[in-house]
Amino acid sequence: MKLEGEYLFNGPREEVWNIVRDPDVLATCIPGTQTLKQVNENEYEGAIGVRIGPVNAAFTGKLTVSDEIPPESCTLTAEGKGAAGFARGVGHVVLEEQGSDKTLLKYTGELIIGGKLMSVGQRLIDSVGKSMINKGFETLDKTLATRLAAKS
Amino acid sequence: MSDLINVKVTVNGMAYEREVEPRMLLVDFIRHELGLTGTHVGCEHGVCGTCTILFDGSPVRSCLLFAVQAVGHEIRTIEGLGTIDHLHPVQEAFREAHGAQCGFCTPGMIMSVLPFLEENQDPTEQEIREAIDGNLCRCTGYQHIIQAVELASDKLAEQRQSVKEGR
Amino acid sequence: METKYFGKRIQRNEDPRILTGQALFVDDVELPDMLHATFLRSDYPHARINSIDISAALARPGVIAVYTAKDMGDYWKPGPLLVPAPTAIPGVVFNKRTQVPMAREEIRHQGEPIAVVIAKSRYIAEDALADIVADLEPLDPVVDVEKALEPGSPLVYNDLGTNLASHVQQENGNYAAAAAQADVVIKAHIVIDRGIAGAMENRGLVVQWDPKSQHLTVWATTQAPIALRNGLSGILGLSESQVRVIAPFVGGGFGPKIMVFQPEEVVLTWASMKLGLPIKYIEDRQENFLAMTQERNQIHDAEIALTKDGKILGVKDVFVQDTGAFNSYALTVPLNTQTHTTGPYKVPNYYSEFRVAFTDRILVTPVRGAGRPYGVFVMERLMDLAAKKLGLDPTEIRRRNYLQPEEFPYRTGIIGQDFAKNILDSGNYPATLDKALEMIEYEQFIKEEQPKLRAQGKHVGIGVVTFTEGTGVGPYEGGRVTVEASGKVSVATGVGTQGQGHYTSFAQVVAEQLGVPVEDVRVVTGDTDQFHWGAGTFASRGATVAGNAIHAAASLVRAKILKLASKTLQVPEEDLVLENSEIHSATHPTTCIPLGELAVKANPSRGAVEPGAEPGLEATAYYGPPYGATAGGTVAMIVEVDTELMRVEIKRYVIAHDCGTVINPLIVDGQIHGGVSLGVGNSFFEKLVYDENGQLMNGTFMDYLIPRATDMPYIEIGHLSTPSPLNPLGIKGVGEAGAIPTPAAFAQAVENALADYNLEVREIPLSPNRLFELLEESKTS
Amino acid sequence: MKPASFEYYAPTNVDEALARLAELGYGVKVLAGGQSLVPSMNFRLAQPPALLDLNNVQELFYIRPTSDGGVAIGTMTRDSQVEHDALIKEKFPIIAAAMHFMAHPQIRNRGTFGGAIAHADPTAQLPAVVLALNGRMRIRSQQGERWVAAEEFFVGPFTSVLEPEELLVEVELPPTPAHSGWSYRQMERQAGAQALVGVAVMVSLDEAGKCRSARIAFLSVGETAVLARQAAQMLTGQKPTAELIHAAAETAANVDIEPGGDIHCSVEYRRHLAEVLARQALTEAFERAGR
Repeated sequence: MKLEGEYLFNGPREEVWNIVRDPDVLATCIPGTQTLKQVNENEYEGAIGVRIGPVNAAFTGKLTVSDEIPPESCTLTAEGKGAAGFARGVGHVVLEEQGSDKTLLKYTGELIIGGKLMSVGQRLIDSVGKSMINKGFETLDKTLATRLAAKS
Repeated sequence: MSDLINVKVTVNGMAYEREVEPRMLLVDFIRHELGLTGTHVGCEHGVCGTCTILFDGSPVRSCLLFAVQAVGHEIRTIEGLGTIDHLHPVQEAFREAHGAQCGFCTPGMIMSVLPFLEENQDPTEQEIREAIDGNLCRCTGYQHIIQAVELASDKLAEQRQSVKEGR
Repeated sequence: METKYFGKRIQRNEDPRILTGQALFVDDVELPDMLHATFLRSDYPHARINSIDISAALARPGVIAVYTAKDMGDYWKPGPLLVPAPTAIPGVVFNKRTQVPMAREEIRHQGEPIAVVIAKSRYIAEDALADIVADLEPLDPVVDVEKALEPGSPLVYNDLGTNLASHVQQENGNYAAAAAQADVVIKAHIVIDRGIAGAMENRGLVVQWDPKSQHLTVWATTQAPIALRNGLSGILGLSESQVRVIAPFVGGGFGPKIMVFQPEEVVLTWASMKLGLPIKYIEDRQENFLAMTQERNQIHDAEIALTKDGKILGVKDVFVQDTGAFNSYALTVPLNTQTHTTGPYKVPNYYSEFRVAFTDRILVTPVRGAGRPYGVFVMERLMDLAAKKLGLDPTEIRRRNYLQPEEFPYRTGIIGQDFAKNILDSGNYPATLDKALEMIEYEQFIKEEQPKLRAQGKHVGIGVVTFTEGTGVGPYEGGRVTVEASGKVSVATGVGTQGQGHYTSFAQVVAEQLGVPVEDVRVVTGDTDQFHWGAGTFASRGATVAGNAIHAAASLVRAKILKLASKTLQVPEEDLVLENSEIHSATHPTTCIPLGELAVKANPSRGAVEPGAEPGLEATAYYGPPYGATAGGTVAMIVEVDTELMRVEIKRYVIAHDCGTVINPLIVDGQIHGGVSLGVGNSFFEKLVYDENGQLMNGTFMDYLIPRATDMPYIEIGHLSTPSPLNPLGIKGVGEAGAIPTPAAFAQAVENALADYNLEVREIPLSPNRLFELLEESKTS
Repeated sequence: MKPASFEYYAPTNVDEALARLAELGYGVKVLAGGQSLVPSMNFRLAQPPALLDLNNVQELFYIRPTSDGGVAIGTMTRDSQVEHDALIKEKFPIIAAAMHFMAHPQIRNRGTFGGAIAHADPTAQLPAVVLALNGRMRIRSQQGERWVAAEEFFVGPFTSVLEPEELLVEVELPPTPAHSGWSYRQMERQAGAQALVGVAVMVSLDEAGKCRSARIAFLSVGETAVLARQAAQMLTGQKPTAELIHAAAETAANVDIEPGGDIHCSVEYRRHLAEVLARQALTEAFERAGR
């Protein structure tokens, strides 16, 4: 499944970069509970509980950050698996400055979903996926606002 | 594992009492705890209808209820109708019209038909199709089932008539 | 022939048990101390197994055992080939790869088992699945059947060096020469997708090893109990007499339940012997989508060569067939396609070639229709394209090409699933067309009704398709008929029953011979302790092959009855009448003896018998046809298409069917109805959708639809009877009839309804979404 | 396909239920009819540690007229009861019409009205119908009670504004104005199967025969049930001519919604269906309003 989209953040690129590059913050985007720990400079491992309506799926997995060009772009690779199936996603993220206080995040990627999530939940993946991505960005934007507010 | 819960329930007019885990599906309870294996399991996601039973008189999927939810309720299953020697009129009609092939969907089908024929005593073909639409059958193409329901409706009408005439 | 029971619409003997919930299905078997099994199945279609850690699962309370392939030691080996490769076909390529009990080093399809959990309840067993830690390394999957055969494709079997499982070429006449002389040659690219059998009862198994008697009992939802018994005893190193397989009431078969030595059967019989306790395994619906064998996925490039007046000169069909990760069932499906393509037509030159590819998907085995519908679909689509091109009425072009009744037996020259050159034994195809057209009022529809409705803006169309159904193939079946002291009769045969009414139709055959009521004939099918020779229920052969064997046995018993009664009553055999469970003299009806009493006389408990005498009124007989009997028919269907919403409704459905002599018309009608419903499912819905990574995307009844009552048209059946000259009863099979022509007729009717759009349906199923795409394409082209 | 273990609580009144929710929060899942929840538990996609079964809470089973002429539906009222209720049929025939498409009678005999709303399935009929009817939800917790309009209630797929300690106790439907018309239309692959697209329409006319109000709510076209606001705006204050209805349907399908695709229905087909269904439903609703 191809992923593509963009989101306009209300903050300067450096700040947006810091947020995107912070897995602890990234983890808050996923509805549910998360524990992520850093295993080396660019790799994080942990458990994620995704909660969507009645569905609560526990995954263990890892997140890798590569091809970093701060504060412009990076590649995020996430892998998780659990009893409900597995997901593997690779996303390339580009941050573009839009004036001094806005940043456009563009992403392209590929998502593979397998197991029960797919065989049972296929028809919901599109709407749930879109919703998760949008809500995730909103959460990031809120965190950004909090950080910016704290700084000023 | 969570604690066992006492389940007292009436099935086909008989009182039963068992201790079960809350997660036990009602259909498993009926089949394996009570030994009433006429109710079948086909999909366990509420789509096929083979596990249809009457719950306080209404047809429901027994794969989508927990046994603990049946406490104090009345259940009717296929075993609560006629016997091999004395079939219920709906069962008779299914036999005469060849409404069953492999017989796996049949008990659920009959449990859907039963209350339907009480509400609708002279159904059209389309009404029958809609009434059994929640029960999948892979053998019959439904045609003989529909004819069986039509026949059952006639049989029940005769029965009502003879009751009325005090025969 | 005047008959009392044979050929009559008789109520079924098995129904009282079924209708009261007393019929025993496999999941109804309860044994003391019975354990429950479930399997951990791979989410990946192709992966390497690095390690499997079962320790946490074993530690869970209530879990008795957890096994992986490694635990099975030498017992782990690929299963036998169930159907031999068709070596009779010159030049056939067949690379054998059969199913394994559980994946050991490499996983080759999603749903392949990698571990089994045996626990005190199914609930606990499923809990333990989440405890197993499997380190699986995903490999590139082979998903697309065409790409599988391209160079550079990932391989399902590295050691094979190719994904080519088979290659078969057959030719009758010379197609190339015929095409060179043709006035028109029409080509079509046709796609047939994958579907499930979808019996309402999933697979099930109860295995019980009794260490004291050293005896294994297996209750299985199988269509082939004897094959399963023989195979399991071989695999387990037991004598066949130590193994009893019982196929009790089986909730629908439709093909995949013929597939034996599936992983579950092999693993659990082994586990039961190891543990000394009975084990139950009931496949759930999710597993049924991921692990039960499936059918189809063929891609055809076909062409037809004709004269300008519509006479067929030749047909060429080149197709690829997906066999999935294994080919245990050899080539039955593509061979059926190959033999049924030319169907009821005289095709002097026919070239057919197929390549079978391994993919990382579930094994393909026959499903009701078993390859036949796709041959028919290809041919009928070609005929429709030809009719359009030549400006002929679709029924007219068919009429010009039918085999005529006097041309039988007709040799097609193509080798089929029974490895013999195909012979059509008998038939009358023009009569089935006439009957179907009369029933659907064809002339009236196309001349009056359709123009009228079209003028109202309605898109209505008609499709008419003739088909053949090769049925009742060998090798053989047998039956034993015994008159009991009660005067009742018991019959045993080796085939299994999954709803076809064998308990009744076989009883009718016997009742007719022995003059007893049908309900006094108790038929046992599918119990290897009752009868232990036979092949199984498949290819619409139960009634034809086992029915004739039972008929033969009943005839032998009748002869014994007559002989003994003649002696006992002192009446010549010619004067004896068997009726109402007694034997009496026709001229002096009071001179009589009840059948039960005669049976007692035939089994004396003291004294001497004549040399060579056999006890009892019993006989066993076998029947094996020289080749299969070919049934046939014509379907006519009227549809209406809502071109806004893309809803298609079947307004009328007519089938004129010829399956020779009919034992029980009620049951035959039911078989046709059921076949039609699968055909309707295949026309509208039934397609397993995989993404490019080999992940199944519609593994539930919410997404994979099968027909419901409101999807089905009222089916009007017209019966014709051209008895088969091959067997004494003149029977032909009927099990797959409805499934075979329906998709082809549907495609033709939809095209006809959408004549304004000039669109071509070259695939099944035709979902609303796909119809929308086709209509959009036709608007832009 | 057997569910994982859970603790089971079966309160007999709302206060008891709210106390349990306050205590367990995300650790408990409310079980209403269970016709969506139990399948996901059988698939083990849902494994709630505890279930709070409302089936014994008698005070949540009711359909009653409200003082303003509307109707209040207790959250546990069975779908089939709503479907066949005389008051509902009289005041909100659209509900019975839409319910006909909801799975099958056996499911509706157990499924509940409030359960379907709280489940917030973007492909379900009732959220869209309640949105078209401008319903509002009564939500209770131990902290008290709040009311949320349908437009604010659904926030994402299977996600509503309900906090873990809150319970949806009632759905209230305001009366429809005079000269109202309704229509429910959908396309599905098979009766009882998920709608590829569905639309619930409520319109009303003024004395001059102009559109006073229009609410067009889609299902299966996005993350929640969606109101086609621009299309409604185009109609409001105008005479609902065939041309205007056409244009509004086109706007609804191409501007108001942002549908996704799945294996059963591409984005293009969804938009096409949305337009056709909106046109048919608007036409029918205005016809009914004019009668």
